[in-house]
Parts: sequence; C-alpha cells; structure tokens
Amino acid sequence: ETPPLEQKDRYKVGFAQMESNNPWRIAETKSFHDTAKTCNWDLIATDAAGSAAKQVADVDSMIAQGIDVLFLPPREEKPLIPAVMKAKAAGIPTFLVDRSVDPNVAKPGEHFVAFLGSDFIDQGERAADWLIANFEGDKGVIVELEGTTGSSPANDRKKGFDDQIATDDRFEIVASQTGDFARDMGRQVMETLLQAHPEVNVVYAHNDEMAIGAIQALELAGRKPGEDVTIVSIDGTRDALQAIIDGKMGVTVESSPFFGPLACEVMQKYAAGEEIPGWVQVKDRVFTVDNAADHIDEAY
Amino acid sequence: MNALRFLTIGNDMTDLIEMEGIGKTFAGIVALNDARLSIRPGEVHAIIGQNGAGKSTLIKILTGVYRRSAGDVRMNGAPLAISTPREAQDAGIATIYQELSLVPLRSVTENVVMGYEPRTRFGLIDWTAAHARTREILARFGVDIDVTRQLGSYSTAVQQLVAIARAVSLDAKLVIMDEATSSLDDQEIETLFAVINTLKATGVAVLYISHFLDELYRICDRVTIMRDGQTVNTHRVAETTKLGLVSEMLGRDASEIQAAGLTALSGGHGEPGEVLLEATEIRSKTGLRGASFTLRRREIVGLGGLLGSGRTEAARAVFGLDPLTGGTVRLSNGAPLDTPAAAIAMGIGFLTEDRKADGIIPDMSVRENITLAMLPRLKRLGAVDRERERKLVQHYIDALQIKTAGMEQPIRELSGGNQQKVLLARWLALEPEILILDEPTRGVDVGAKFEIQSIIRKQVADGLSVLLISSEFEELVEGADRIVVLQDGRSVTELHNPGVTESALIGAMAHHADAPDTKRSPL
Amino acid sequence: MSDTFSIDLRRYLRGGGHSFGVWVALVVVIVFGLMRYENFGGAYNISSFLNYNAMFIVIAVGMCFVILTGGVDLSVGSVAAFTSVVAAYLSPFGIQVALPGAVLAGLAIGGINALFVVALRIPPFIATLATMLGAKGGALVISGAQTIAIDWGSNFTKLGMEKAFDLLPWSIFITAAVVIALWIVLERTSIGRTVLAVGGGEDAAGMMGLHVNRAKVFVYILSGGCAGLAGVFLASGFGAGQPLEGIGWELSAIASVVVGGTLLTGGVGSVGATVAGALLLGLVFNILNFENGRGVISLSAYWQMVIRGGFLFAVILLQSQLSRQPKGPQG
Amino acid sequence: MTRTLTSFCARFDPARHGAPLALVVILLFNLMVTPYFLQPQTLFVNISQVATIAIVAMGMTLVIATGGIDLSVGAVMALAGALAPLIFLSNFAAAHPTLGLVAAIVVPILLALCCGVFNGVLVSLLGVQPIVATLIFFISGRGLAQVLTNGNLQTFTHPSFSYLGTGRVLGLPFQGWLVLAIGAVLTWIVARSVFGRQLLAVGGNERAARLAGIPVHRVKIGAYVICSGLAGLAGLIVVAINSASDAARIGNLMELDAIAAAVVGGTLLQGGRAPIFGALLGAVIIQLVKYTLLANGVADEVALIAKAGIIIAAVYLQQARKE
Ligand SMILES: Nc1ncnc2c1ncn2[C@@H]1O[C@H](COP(=O)(O)OP(=O)(O)OP(=O)(O)O)[C@@H](O)[C@H]1O
Ligand SMILES: Nc1ncnc2c1ncn2[C@@H]1O[C@H](COP(=O)(O)OP(=O)(O)OP(=O)(O)O)[C@@H](O)[C@H]1O
Ligand SMILES: [Mg+2]
Ligand SMILES: [Mg+2]
Repeated sequence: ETPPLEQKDRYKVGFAQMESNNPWRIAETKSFHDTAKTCNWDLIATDAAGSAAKQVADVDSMIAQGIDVLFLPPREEKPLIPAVMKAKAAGIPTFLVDRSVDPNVAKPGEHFVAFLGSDFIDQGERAADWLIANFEGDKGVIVELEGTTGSSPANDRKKGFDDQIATDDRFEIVASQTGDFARDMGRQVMETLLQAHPEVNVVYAHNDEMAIGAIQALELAGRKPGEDVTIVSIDGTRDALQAIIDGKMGVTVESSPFFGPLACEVMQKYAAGEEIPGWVQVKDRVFTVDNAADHIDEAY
Repeated sequence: MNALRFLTIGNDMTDLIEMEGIGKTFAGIVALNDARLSIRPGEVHAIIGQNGAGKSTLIKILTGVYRRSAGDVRMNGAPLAISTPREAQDAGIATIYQELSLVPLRSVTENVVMGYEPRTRFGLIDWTAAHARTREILARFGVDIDVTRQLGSYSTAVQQLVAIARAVSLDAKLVIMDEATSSLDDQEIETLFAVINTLKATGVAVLYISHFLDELYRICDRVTIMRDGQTVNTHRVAETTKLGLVSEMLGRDASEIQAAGLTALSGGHGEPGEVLLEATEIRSKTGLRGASFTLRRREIVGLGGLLGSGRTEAARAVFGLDPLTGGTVRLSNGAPLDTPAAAIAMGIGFLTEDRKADGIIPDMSVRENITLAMLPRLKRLGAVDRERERKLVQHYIDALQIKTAGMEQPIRELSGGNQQKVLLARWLALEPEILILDEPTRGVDVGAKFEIQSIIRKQVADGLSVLLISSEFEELVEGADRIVVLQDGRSVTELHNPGVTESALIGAMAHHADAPDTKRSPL
Repeated sequence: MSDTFSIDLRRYLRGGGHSFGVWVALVVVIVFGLMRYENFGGAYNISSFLNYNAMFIVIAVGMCFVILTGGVDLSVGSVAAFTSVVAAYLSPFGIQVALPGAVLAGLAIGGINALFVVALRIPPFIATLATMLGAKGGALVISGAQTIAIDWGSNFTKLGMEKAFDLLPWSIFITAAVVIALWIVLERTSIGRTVLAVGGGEDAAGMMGLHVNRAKVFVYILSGGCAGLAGVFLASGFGAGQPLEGIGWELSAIASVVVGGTLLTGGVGSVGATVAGALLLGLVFNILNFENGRGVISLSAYWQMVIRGGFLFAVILLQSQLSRQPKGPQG
Repeated sequence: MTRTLTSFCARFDPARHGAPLALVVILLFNLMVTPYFLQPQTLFVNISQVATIAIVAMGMTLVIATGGIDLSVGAVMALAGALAPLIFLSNFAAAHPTLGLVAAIVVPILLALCCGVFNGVLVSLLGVQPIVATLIFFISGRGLAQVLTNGNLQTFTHPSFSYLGTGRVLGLPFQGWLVLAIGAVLTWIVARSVFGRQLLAVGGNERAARLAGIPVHRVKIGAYVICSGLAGLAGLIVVAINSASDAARIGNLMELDAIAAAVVGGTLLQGGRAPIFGALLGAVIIQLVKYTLLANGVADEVALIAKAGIIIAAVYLQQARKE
C-alpha cells in the first residue's frame, strides 16, 4: 500500500533532521551524510531547528524537489503526520527514524513504510530495571532530571522509568525537574535540588549530558557520585562511558544515533520488493562498568 | 474677597469659562496656587506672566492634560468635568500648545483632520476630501504647501500654522493659543490676527498667551496677569498701560522698571578686534546657497532674514552639524570645523532655537545639563571633578538667576524660560570665544529676556563674539553691531550699526518681497 | 529639522518610501531562485511555501500594528502555540467552532497585554515578555505538556490541508483576506491613522485629542488575535496543538516588519511592505533547502544560521542605503 | 508603631525601594518554606549561578541606558565559549601552557569586543535600530560558534581555566568576586566618569548630546563593546564551570534574563538611566525566583507562569511612582 520504490543506481534521498542542538542529533546527521557516500545517495539534508512546523515545510520543499525516498525523524508524534501524508500523496515512500508518529492516525505499511528505531519508554524501563537490580541500600531517594518539557523523549523516558520504579517500594522520586537535555542546566538544577533534598542518593537523567552536569554538581557539593549517589542515564555517549569507567556513573542505556547504515539496508530491501516489518527494532545495549571500556571507542 | 476684585471689571455676561481657586502640585512643586480665569464668549483674552508663572499649566488643566489638585472649572455656568484633551475638544475647546503637539512623521493632512476625518459612504476615510479640506483650511492662512508630505519636513513656522489651522477648524467655542506666534514672521502674524478677528466676529472666544505685549494691544480685549502660580489681576486691555502690566507681572514698581530701559542689548559701541571666523560662500544640502559673513572679536553680528532664509542652517553649518557642499568656514587659527566637538574645542558655542529637541536632556538635572558641553574640561583621571562642577553650576544658577528647586532638579520640571537660561549657562560655562545664539529669547518672558540680554552684553564686553539670530527686529537692530541679511540661503547685504533702523532692516530683508509694516517688541 | 527635511525630500522623490528596499530584494531573490532551481516556481513549492508562511505573515502584520504605535509584542509565538492547543481541543466541533475559539483565546491574551501596557503602564517589551512566558506555561499546563491531536475526522483539517477553488490552501485565502482587511484598517480608518499618530508622538497625539489608549488596546488585542489565527493554521496545517512551537517567531516577525521598512520607533510603516518582509525572510529558508538539494555544497545547519544572519544584514544595509532612516526622535 | 509604619510608607519610593523590597520578600518566603535554605552551600550555589546573569545584565544596562538593546549577548557568550577550548586544547597551548591559557581568555574576549564593535557601528554609524542590528548576531553568532567547533561538544579537564568557574576566594566562589569587581567599576563609570555622563546624555536626548559636542557614535559603540565584552566573559565562565563547551547551548535565552534583570532593577527601556546596582539586584531576584521554584518542586510550566507574574509585579511597582 505504500508507494513502491524502483531499483536504481542512485537515489535522491531526503533526510529532514529536526534540530542540531545536541551531540546526539549531530552524530545522527553525520551518519546519514557518511552513508550517502557508501550507499549512492544524493542526499538532501534539512534542519528544522527544533520546529515541527518547519520540519513539515522542509519535507514539503523536498517533495517539491522530487526526492525518491524520505527519511524522517519526526520531532513530534502528531505534528509530523501531515508530512507523512504529503509524502505518501506525492508517491514517496517514507521511513521514520528514531521517533515515530501517532499510530492511531498514520500506520506503518499504509502511510509510511516502517519505523526504524528503539522505544523511549523501553529505555526508561530498562534504566529502572537496572536500578532495581543493582541498588544496594534500603531506601532510594531519587532526583529525576527531565528532558525538554513537553518533548516526546522526555515524556516517554519519564513514563517508562516512573512506572517501572513504582513497582519497587524501596524507591521514592522526591523531585523531578527539567534540565532541558543540557549539561549546564542539568548542573544548575542538580545544585538546587541537592540543597533542597540533601538525602538524595539516586539521580536519573533523561540523557547523558544532564547526567554529567549532575555529576559536576555533586562533586562541587562534596558528594561522591558513584559511591554515595548512583547515577542512571540514557544515551551512551563517550563522556558517559568514561564516567562509568571512572566509577562515577552506574549505567547508561544506549540510544544509538548511527541510523545511516540501517537506513541504507532497509531501503534497498524495500526497493527489491522484500517485506519490511512495521517496526525495524534497534537493539539498544546497556552500558555498565562491565562493558563500558569495550565500547568507548565506538561511542560519539 | 476675590469676587470683590472682579466686580470692578463689570460682569454683565455669563462667562464661557470660569476657573476658580485652581491649584496644581507636581511632585511637591507648587505650580499653581489659587489661579483664576474667566473668559467671555467672543472675547480675545490674554494671559501674561513671567516664565514659570503657571500659564501653560493653567491651560493644560482646562484642557484635561493635567488633573487639578484644587479648584473648580465651569463652562457656561455648569461644572465642567474634563479629564482628557479629547473631552475638551468635544466640549468646544481647541488648543495650540506651547510645545508643538503635532505628529511630525505623519502628513500635514493627517495632522489637520485627525479625529475628524471626512468619510466615504462606507465609513472609510476619504483622503481626497481630506486633502482638499486641509488645503482649504491652510489657504485661509496663506499657506500653500503639499499637504501629503510629512509635517516634519516643514519649518517650525509652517508647523505652527498647521497647528493653528487644526485648532481653528474644529468649530470650537474657545480657541487657546499658548505662545502661538513665537516662531511666526510678521506677515504670518498678520494673517493670524485676521483669523482671530474672524473668529471673534462669529462669537468664538480666543485665549491668547504671549510675551509680546504689543500683540495684546492689537487684538486682545482683556488680560489676566499671573505671577508665581497665582492670578494677580484681570483688566480690560484698553484700560492698562504696558508699564502697568509689566509692573504687575514682575511684582515691581513701575518707576523702577522705567528706569532700567527696554532692551539690554546695544550694538555699535565697542571697537571690534581681529577676525575670528570667516564663512565664505558656504553651501549645504540643507538650503545654503552661498552665504558669507565674518565675525570679529567683541562683536555681535546679527543674521537677519525671513523665516526659511537659512539663518539656522548657516549657524548649523558653522558649528559643524551639517556638512558643507561648498565654500569654507575658517577660524583665525585655521582649524577645521567638521563636528560640534571640534567647534566646541575651538571655543564655539551654539544655543539652538529648538530647546526641547536639541537642547535639554529632560531627565538630567540642572547641574548635569549645565556641564554637558564642558565635560572634557571637568575631566580628572577620567572622572568628572564634582567639586568644581558644583561650584561652577552654583555660580551660573546665581548669576543667571535660574529659578530652580536646586541644582539636582530635573530640567524638565523647569519652565521654558528657565530651561533656556540653563542652556545659556551650558555655553557660557565654556567661556567661549564665539557664541552662536539662535533665537536666544524665544518664549522667554520680559524679565528673563532682559536678564539674558544683559548677560550677553556683559560677556561681549569681556571679549565674547556673538552670532545672533533673532526674529525680533528690535533685538537685532538694537543688539547687533552688523546685520548680515540672508535670503534663500544667500547673503544679500550687510547693515552696520549705529544707524540701522527697523525699516532699513525690513527693506533689506524684503528686497523683492513686500515689506511687512508691523514691528514686534515685547514692550 | 533641516536634516529631516533633506532626507524626506529624497524619500519623497523616490516615491517608494521606506519600503523600497524590501521590494527590490524580494524581486531579486525570487528571480535568483527561479533561475537557479528547477521546480522552485512549481505549483507544489508555491503552495506549500505560502501555506507554511501564512502563519508568519498574519503574525507579522499584527506585529506591524503594535510596532507602529512604538510598542512591541514578544508574546506572539507563545500565543500561537497556546491557541494551537486550544484549536486542537476544539477541533472535534469543526472549524466553525475551533477557529473562532482559538482566535478568541488569542484576543484574550492580547487583552492581557493591553491591560499591562495601558492600564498598568508597563513597558511593552517587558509586559509582552512576561505574557510570552505565561502563555508558554499556560500552553504546557492545558496540554499536559503533550502535543494535542486534532480530530482528523472533522472538517478542521480542511483549513490547512485542503485547497480552496482547487488552487491554494484555504489558509492562504484567509491570510490574504486578513491582510487586505488590515491594510484598509491602517490606511482608511481613523483607528488605523490613530495608530500611526500614536507611534509618531504619543503625547502629541493625546493632546490632539486622539484616543491614544484605545489605539494601544486595539493593537495588542489585534496582535493577539493574529497570533491566535496563526495558532489555528498551525494546528490545522501541521497536525496538532503544539505547546512547544513558536519559539523565536516574535523575532522573525519583528525582523519582517523592520525589513519592510517600518520604523521600530513607530509612526511610519505599511502592511504591504510587512508582508513582503515576511515573504523575503521565508524565502531564505526555502532557497537554502533547494540549495541543499543541488548537492554542490551541503550546508550544515550552522552555516544556514550564519547565512540567514548575513542575509538579514544585507537587507538591512540595502534598506538603510535606499531610504536613510532618520535616527532618533525628530523635532 | 503605627507612626513608624506610616512614616515608612510615606517615604517608600517604589522606584528605589521596589527591588530591595521584592528581594526581602523572596528571602523571607524562602526562609519559611524552602527546606535547608539557611545554609552556606545555598549561598555558594546561588552566587555561582547568578554570576553570569549579573555580568551580562550589567552590560545590558549600559546598552539600555543609550536607548538601545542587545539581543546578541547569548550568541556572543556562545562564540567566546566555543573559542576558548579550541585555543587551550590546541597544539600551541600544549607547547606553551601559560601563554595558551592567557590566549584562551584574552582572544575570546577580544572576539566578543569585536562583536560589540559590529553591533555598535550598525546602531550608531548606520542608524540601524538596535533590536534589528543585534538580531543579526543573535541569529548568526551561535551558528558561527557551531561552525568553529563543527557542532561538537568540547570537553576538557583544565584546572587553571576552570578556576574561573569553580575557584574559591575567601571561601566564596571566584565569579562572585568578579561580579562585585565589575559592578564596582561600572558603578564608578556611570556615576563619576565622563564617559558615564555622556552615556546617560546620549540616552536622554541624542540630538542634544550631539550638539553639546558629545561623540555620540563613540559613546554608543562603547556601550555595545562593554556589553559584548562582558557577555564574552560570561561565556568563558559557563564553559569553565562545566568543563565543557557546547556552542548550541551556552547562553541560550540569556538575553531575556539579562533584560529582565536590568528592568527589574530599575533601568528604563527608553534610556537615560543606568542603575548598575539595580541590575545586580535584579539578577539576584531572578536567580532567587528560579531557585525557589526549583527547590520547591514547582513544575517547569507553572514556574514559567510564576516568573511572568513576578516580572510584571516588580516592574509595576517601579512604574507606580509617576503621577
Ligand atoms: N511636568 C511638570 N513637572 C514638574 N513641574 C512642572 C511641570 N510642568 C510645569 N512645572 C512647573 O510649574 C511651574 C509653571 O510652569 P508653566 O509651564 O505653566 O509656566 P509658564 O507660565 O507657561 O512659563 P513659560 O512662559 O516659560 O512658558 C514652573 O515652575 C514649572 O517648573
Ligand atoms: N514655507 C515653507 N515651505 C517649505 N519649506 C520651508 C518653508 N519655510 C522654511 N522651509 C524650509 O525649512 C527649513 C528650515 O527653515 P527655518 O525656518 O528653520 O529657517 P531659518 O532661516 O533658520 O528661520 P528661523 O530661524 O527663523 O526659524 C529651510 O531649509 C527652509 O527651506
Ligand atoms: Mg508656558
Ligand atoms: Mg531658525
């Protein structure tokens, strides 16, 4: 039901990135640029600077330029539906990357080919699982550093973690505040929360940048991250892996930005007429002190 | 008690406007205190008083710009509750304020018809009709200009006429003119007087504020005298003498004033020294088309000319404000004058004609305003030498008798005349070699004017040279040693004192135009 | 005064007024795009370009009115985000409810701005900065910090996604109607002229007996309403009520107004030139996307920011050369 | 008792006492409500967090005093903050550590000063309106910073450089002392120096200032240069605290905080007034509001609304004085 893709030597490929204000997004864009060379793409990459509406407009301008296939990391679940619909109407097969759209309105196999990526809720759950399994004290007092208020990874990572941690009554989340996915904000918020809740002994951050900021705040306040405060986070950046190796951080759940090669592979299969599952799941790893050193060289 | 005093005038009609016991305080400063005013239908009523006497404030209370702190206002015997200028207009009171209150960025038409625009059938503004109406209204004042252009592109005089035209066109019962003639030339004043007479004939009352007493005698029926925020008296003009008015205004004895004389300026007495400044054939984009004049030490050179003849432009060019497109301005030492800072450094000062826009820094204190131009000289290690500053400022406040609550009072709270004195102090404090005075006594009361003129005279005696621009012939004729007459941006002739008469000056200025036959003098 | 005189004469002779530069730049950019890129002038691009920029055009026009009074409205982006959420909630009742509902919400926030500025006499920059924060917070609160789905079953999506008269999306026609209406308001009604007079000199306008406060209340409410309409376009054309949208919209609206030759100090400006300014700034994005498609240089996101800033610089320079704006207050 | 109260009320001038009063109210509120508020660590945290806002707000005050505004401060912070690690992580700095460190502080600030010259020249010589002139750098400055670093986060360990952000003098954060020093110098400039007087005159009436021989262009450029330079310094501090430089994030939304702080502190947007101490106070108030809301677990969205209310209240108090 999705538009077919003819088999060609070169494809005109659109990649509508949502923003470039954090290392993760930058790594993802770079991955697509790198793949363009190996996979024979003429890549049009746009940047919506954090605006869902602009992302739709970017997709529009790619449609106007006659792309063959569209890779779209939708900034938001619902607002990007028009982009998916428009691409379909223009006969362009669409693959969603790293985030998906509202499944009630746009369905894989019907409006878009497939969603390639992991599950933010699942990432939050796995962070909680690790904590439940590895926390040694009797009482876990948790400070949660949320991502950008209202953004879907923040909402999902919160939901996954909060629901899972509620199953174990050793834990209590005493404060949950936004650190805007940024190191500096993460540090400032942690400094403040640490003052108001000196008893805290667990920090859950929605991404590694905020986790690093929290570690700095803890150290400035004379606390020992890793010893008297356990840090749990998501992403798997180089700095986070280093922190794990240094014993300052407990775990980070991987959320890989390297989608380029997977995108190339799935697209070629689709062009060859193979059946593509609606969700091409990416296996996220969990980095702990056991494996961090092995993977630090591939981290971004 | 007050009523008794009024009985002497004879109160046979109901008054159009009656203001009783008006008080007004600005942040602790008493501007009005028991002021009274009564205006009858169809009369031309004057208010006179020194700078800061409270004339403008009284009017602004009547028109709803300010709220009174005390007193009653009645119109046709009924209490009048006005809190905005709009309500005043709707009640039939049209006003031309002392500080021009028009919008320079908008067209002439808009400034005239705003608020009362002609409409098309659909309720939209009919610009064709609006332009036509504006042209027609302005034509009554002999003004024929492109009404679609920005008002700000015309001279102060034209703007003043536009303001008057607007007020007169509002079908008012009372038209208030606060120093409406201060930037008009004689011909324009004649036209204005004709219009006032027409208004009067149709039963419209006019409230007329002016420092020119001659004007009072020509058109006013009654005059109210104010002093220090109080109404001193009201007379029929015909029953007064100038001297009597002045003595009431100043609160001094008539004989004392008579002894002091009328103008403090007198030209043609000193023996001028070497040439300090020489402007040769200067031209500029602002309208100079070849003006030449020289200025010697201890000399007052007047620049004469009709409005728009380029006097202000010549002064600005000399001061380095407008770039020259031709000709040269040379100082005795040959230094270039391309910026005001350079001019000031060479000992030139420039008192502007537009006090509000070019002169005062409204929120700064009297002290800071006085020392503004001499900051580089008060500099010690990058800082302002406060000790010296204070002494200097106090000296000039005393010397010029500036009426202020103290040197820290913001200048915006001073009356127009006192602001002018502060600005004069700013330049005198520089102890300049050359002072350019553009309408130095415009809007200044008789007393202050006399003081300002004597200060100038004294400075000249001490070696100052002055380039004097004035629309008052008397000031020029009596004050200047020489008068360079400008016309259309060119210098056409030069008159030498002693011996210059007003008619000679008028003749020279008019040249081709008709010579105005009136003279203006404040006393 | 005399320097204004000469400047004004030059402007007068040109006839184009302050807005001359923006039209020149607009034509140059369009011609450049048409010559360089295939499909740039195609129906699809024109339609989608206008559809996206309709939001910015209505906001810029509302902003133009505020700026003409010498004020500024920093809240427009947040207000649009807020009203997009309102519209999304109302979308099941159809466009006939959602559109007026969201616009009313915008008008109401505009009313709050007017209250702050006129009644409490808080400087517009600060008053609307506060509303900007407040509206953003409000949008997040009422949406529970989620994007709010619109009802795809109702006729609500027609507005932003369906074409009227088989030509262009409805939103574009509505925008055109709003622009024309506001143009008439500014040029031919007394409230419009009062707006201009207030910007030219508030005290003077008051002393002329004009309804200064009424004009100010009007512009803030109008700007709120325009932002409200933009919020409807956002929800309808871009699929959801989005509490996080609108960041930086106020600055691009201000830029559009200024690029259109309107003096930020108020008193001079026009609706048409503002629209041209908004189109011009929108075109920069569009052209950058097409340039990326040529593949000669694939511009990174950062270079795009640099180029946008540079472009703004160029237009401002052009503007100031063509119509030397007088600085500061005029006498 | 009532006598003293009424006499206090009579002498209460919201313009001058509004901000201190607001500060007292916030402090009292915190003492009663916020847990563990009365601790030295609270002071340290707030000083280190307020420093950047305060530094930028004081610079902003000078620009606003000329009747201008500077939207580019956040972008300038990013530029300076992106450049510094590039320098001290370079080979040159590896070879000459001390020289490298000095260059890493001086060169970014010089660059920031250049941005100020650019802004100032646009505003004064070319007569571009300040919001628009500084909007140019607001848009492109951060982009330039990202171009410089290729968008990458730069992390480092450099104790001497980090002293800027984490050092302590007499037990208090180094940047707090820096703020006091800058505040003292600027206060002197505004109150006593010729430049300060000229600055206020230009803001009070530009045409009159020009006529009085004041070098209006130079004064304005000066204000923008100082403001940008201080923004550059603030950028370095942010980087130093974090031991990382993220061009996309440094100084994000700083312009709004700085303007709000200046205005809460009593600066008039139309120019002519430059209360440096007020700006400092404004920054402290804004910081404390942020702290209070965070420490008491107020949700981000509600915090936004509260912040809006507080700004309106603080500014309204100051407007109230005029008749
Ligand atoms: N807005 C104000 N704030 C404070 N004081 C003011 C204000 N306006 C006027 N005053 C004071 O009120 C007094 C009366 O001023 P007003 O302008 O009415 O005088 P005036 O008679 O019109 O003088 P002039 O002939 O110079 O125009 C003056 O002492 C002046 O300083
Ligand atoms: N009636 C008029 N119509 C059009 N332009 C005029 C008119 N009167 C003056 N101007 C122009 O306005 C400018 C300023 O004139 P202004 O009246 O200030 O000259 P001035 O000689 O300095 O006279 P004054 O000093 O008495 O005001 C001049 O360039 C002049 O050409
Ligand atoms: Mg007066
Ligand atoms: Mg003149």
